[in-house]
Amino acid sequence: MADPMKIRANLVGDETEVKVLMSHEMETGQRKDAQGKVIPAWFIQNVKVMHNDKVVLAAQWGPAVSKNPFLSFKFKDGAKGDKVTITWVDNHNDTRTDEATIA
Amino acid sequence: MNRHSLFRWGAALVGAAAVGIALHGCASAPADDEVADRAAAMMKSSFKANGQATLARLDRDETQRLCSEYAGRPLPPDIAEKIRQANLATMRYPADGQFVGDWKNGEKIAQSGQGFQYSDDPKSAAGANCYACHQLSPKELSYGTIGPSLYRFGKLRGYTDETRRYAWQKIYNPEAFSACTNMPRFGAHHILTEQQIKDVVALLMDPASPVNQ
Amino acid sequence: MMQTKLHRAFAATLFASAAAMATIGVALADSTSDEIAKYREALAEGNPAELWEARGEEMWTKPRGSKQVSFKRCDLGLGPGVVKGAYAQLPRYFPDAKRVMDLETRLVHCMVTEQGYTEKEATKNVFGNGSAHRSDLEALAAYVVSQSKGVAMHVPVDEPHVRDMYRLGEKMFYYRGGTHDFACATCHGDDGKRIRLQDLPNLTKVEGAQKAYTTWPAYRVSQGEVRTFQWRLNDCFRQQRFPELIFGSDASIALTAYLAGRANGAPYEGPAIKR
Amino acid sequence: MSMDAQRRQALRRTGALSLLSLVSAAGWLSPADARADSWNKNAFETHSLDETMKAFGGGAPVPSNDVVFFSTPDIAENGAVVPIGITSRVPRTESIAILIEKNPNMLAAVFDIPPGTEPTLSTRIKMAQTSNVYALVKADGKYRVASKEIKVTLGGCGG
Repeated sequence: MADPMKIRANLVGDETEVKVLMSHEMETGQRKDAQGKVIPAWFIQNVKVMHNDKVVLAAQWGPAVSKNPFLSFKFKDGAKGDKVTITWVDNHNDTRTDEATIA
Repeated sequence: MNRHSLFRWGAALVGAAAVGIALHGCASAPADDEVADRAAAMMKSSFKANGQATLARLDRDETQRLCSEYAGRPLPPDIAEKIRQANLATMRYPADGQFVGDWKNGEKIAQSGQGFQYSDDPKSAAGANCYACHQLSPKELSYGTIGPSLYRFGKLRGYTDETRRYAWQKIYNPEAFSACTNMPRFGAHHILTEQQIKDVVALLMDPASPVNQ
Repeated sequence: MMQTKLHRAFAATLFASAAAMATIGVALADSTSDEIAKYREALAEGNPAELWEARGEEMWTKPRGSKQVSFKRCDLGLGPGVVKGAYAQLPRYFPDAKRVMDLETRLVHCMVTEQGYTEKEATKNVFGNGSAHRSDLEALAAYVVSQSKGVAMHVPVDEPHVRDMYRLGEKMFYYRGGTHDFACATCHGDDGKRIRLQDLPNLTKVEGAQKAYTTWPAYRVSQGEVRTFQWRLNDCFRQQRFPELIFGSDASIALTAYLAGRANGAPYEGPAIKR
Repeated sequence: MSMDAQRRQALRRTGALSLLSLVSAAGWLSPADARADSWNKNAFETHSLDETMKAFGGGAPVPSNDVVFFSTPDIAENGAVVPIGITSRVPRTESIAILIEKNPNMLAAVFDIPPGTEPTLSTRIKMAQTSNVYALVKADGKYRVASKEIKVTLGGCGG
């Protein structure tokens, strides 16, 4: 199973700043191994960020997003103690959901 | 020499003096030579052969031994001269007397850092990685500063036989000019082939080379 | 003799014109280094080394090995299980092993003596390669070093065993060999130099050693892995065209003792994020 | 044929899938709904801005000073990780996409920006070589674009 994400959600003024690091190979499908065999593509395709029950960001990614992806953005109406939940799904249909509390 | 490099030389001398004080500051410390010998023996047992990089790579020739010994402090003039003479004796020249090859190939050699590492295929050609230490073509922003800029090498010095010969020699065995230089002995140590050295000379000396634009 | 003198006189004039040209080189380089600084600043905003730290922390507390014990009895020099500030005082001499050890060799020692791993098991994957071959040691190291953030380096260089290793490490630093005549000092013995666009710390000076040593281990973006100081030395020697430095060997610890000792006084700042 | 597979095929047949419909397709209710079939395969296999716009079902984007790169260096020390920050000052921004001209596939990422989320984000992408990078913004159904060149350099000992 995939490793947990590292999520930070901090209230800055009236906005919640979310920073997340995900553990993923993000293999492009363009690289070859030592034997010259193509390493198959393996990458996160969808990311969804929820604040309580509301989607605050939805993303589609290609394999050009860097290994161990980083993402940072801000949304309004968050309050200290609220939950921010992040889910990713990769092209192997592997998925991971983690949450953080707004601080 | 400009002010900038004078300053650097000054700093290097101060640094060397500081190392000297540190070494002699401790009265009970073992003699320097003894530490050096033990370090060399320790290295032999701390490395393992991997592919083309065998343990023989740890064996030093006289130049390497002297340059290790005098590193971090001023090189005595007689030792420097000894090193230069020994390396001058290794100098070989192209069989056909032609120093200049193909600059385009020279540029590729100057860009490549491959060769002689245990991770490299011993069958593929080695590069010289000139850009790691020198500025050459202004198009390449990613260049190092361990060595001087070679931008407009030929244009500044003139496209003469003497300069072509100098460029060849400097690549073949730079220890023949400046003892304990940081630059590898690309010819004397068979890192580059005769043709490859000609191609790098062309990168420096061909008026059409991007280096001379 | 005549020939040499001629060479030298000629070389001197060539060098003078090269120095004149260097001014142009410097101007070009300034905007490049500004942009590289911007690049590094943007990277510092999020360091994937945190993912390794989290995994390492879990491993530190979980029962492991055939004896199913955690690292709670592993003594990194400050007492059993003490992690806080431990990295800032390594390498040090450990009487129980009768050896000067750095963090990585000490972790292996604990895995073998406390947890029941064989030496071979404990060192089978010291440098990880992707999620299929990830290294427990790199994760453990990332966690342990993260607990020394802000702690001033204080390697016990006056302790006789460490002092001896320090002096041997210093000699190694200047040891020129191999096909390319490289020593550590070739690239790390002068101020203000860079290889390609990467600044080269002058490790012969305290400031240089401090800046370099306190930022390892680091997440290397070129590899997508956290790399330890053992890896840093191993890969430097590969590029020096030397044979392969053996993990945890005396030479690796001597050189680490030299560089860590020179970094004394500076706050530890790793794990960093690097190219 | 499963529902998912049918839907994928339907998406493929329509070809020109608008970003708007994607946003609704991406309107998951729970994490379990975050399925990969809301991934615009056509758009991620394009090789030019024209093709990408076609896959998005949009017209040619208009260059705009209201789409701004921030914390995005002109030179990347390593192409494997290139930091990209994009902010849109275009009112009612619905989505932000990152495109890299000289990558094997042009589209790197698309972010849907619901109301209440600031149209500002930063992430990191891979670049195969020095290239133009586009920040593509959709607002009120129209596309705007900004571009900048990022140089990818060789580093270290080169081996």
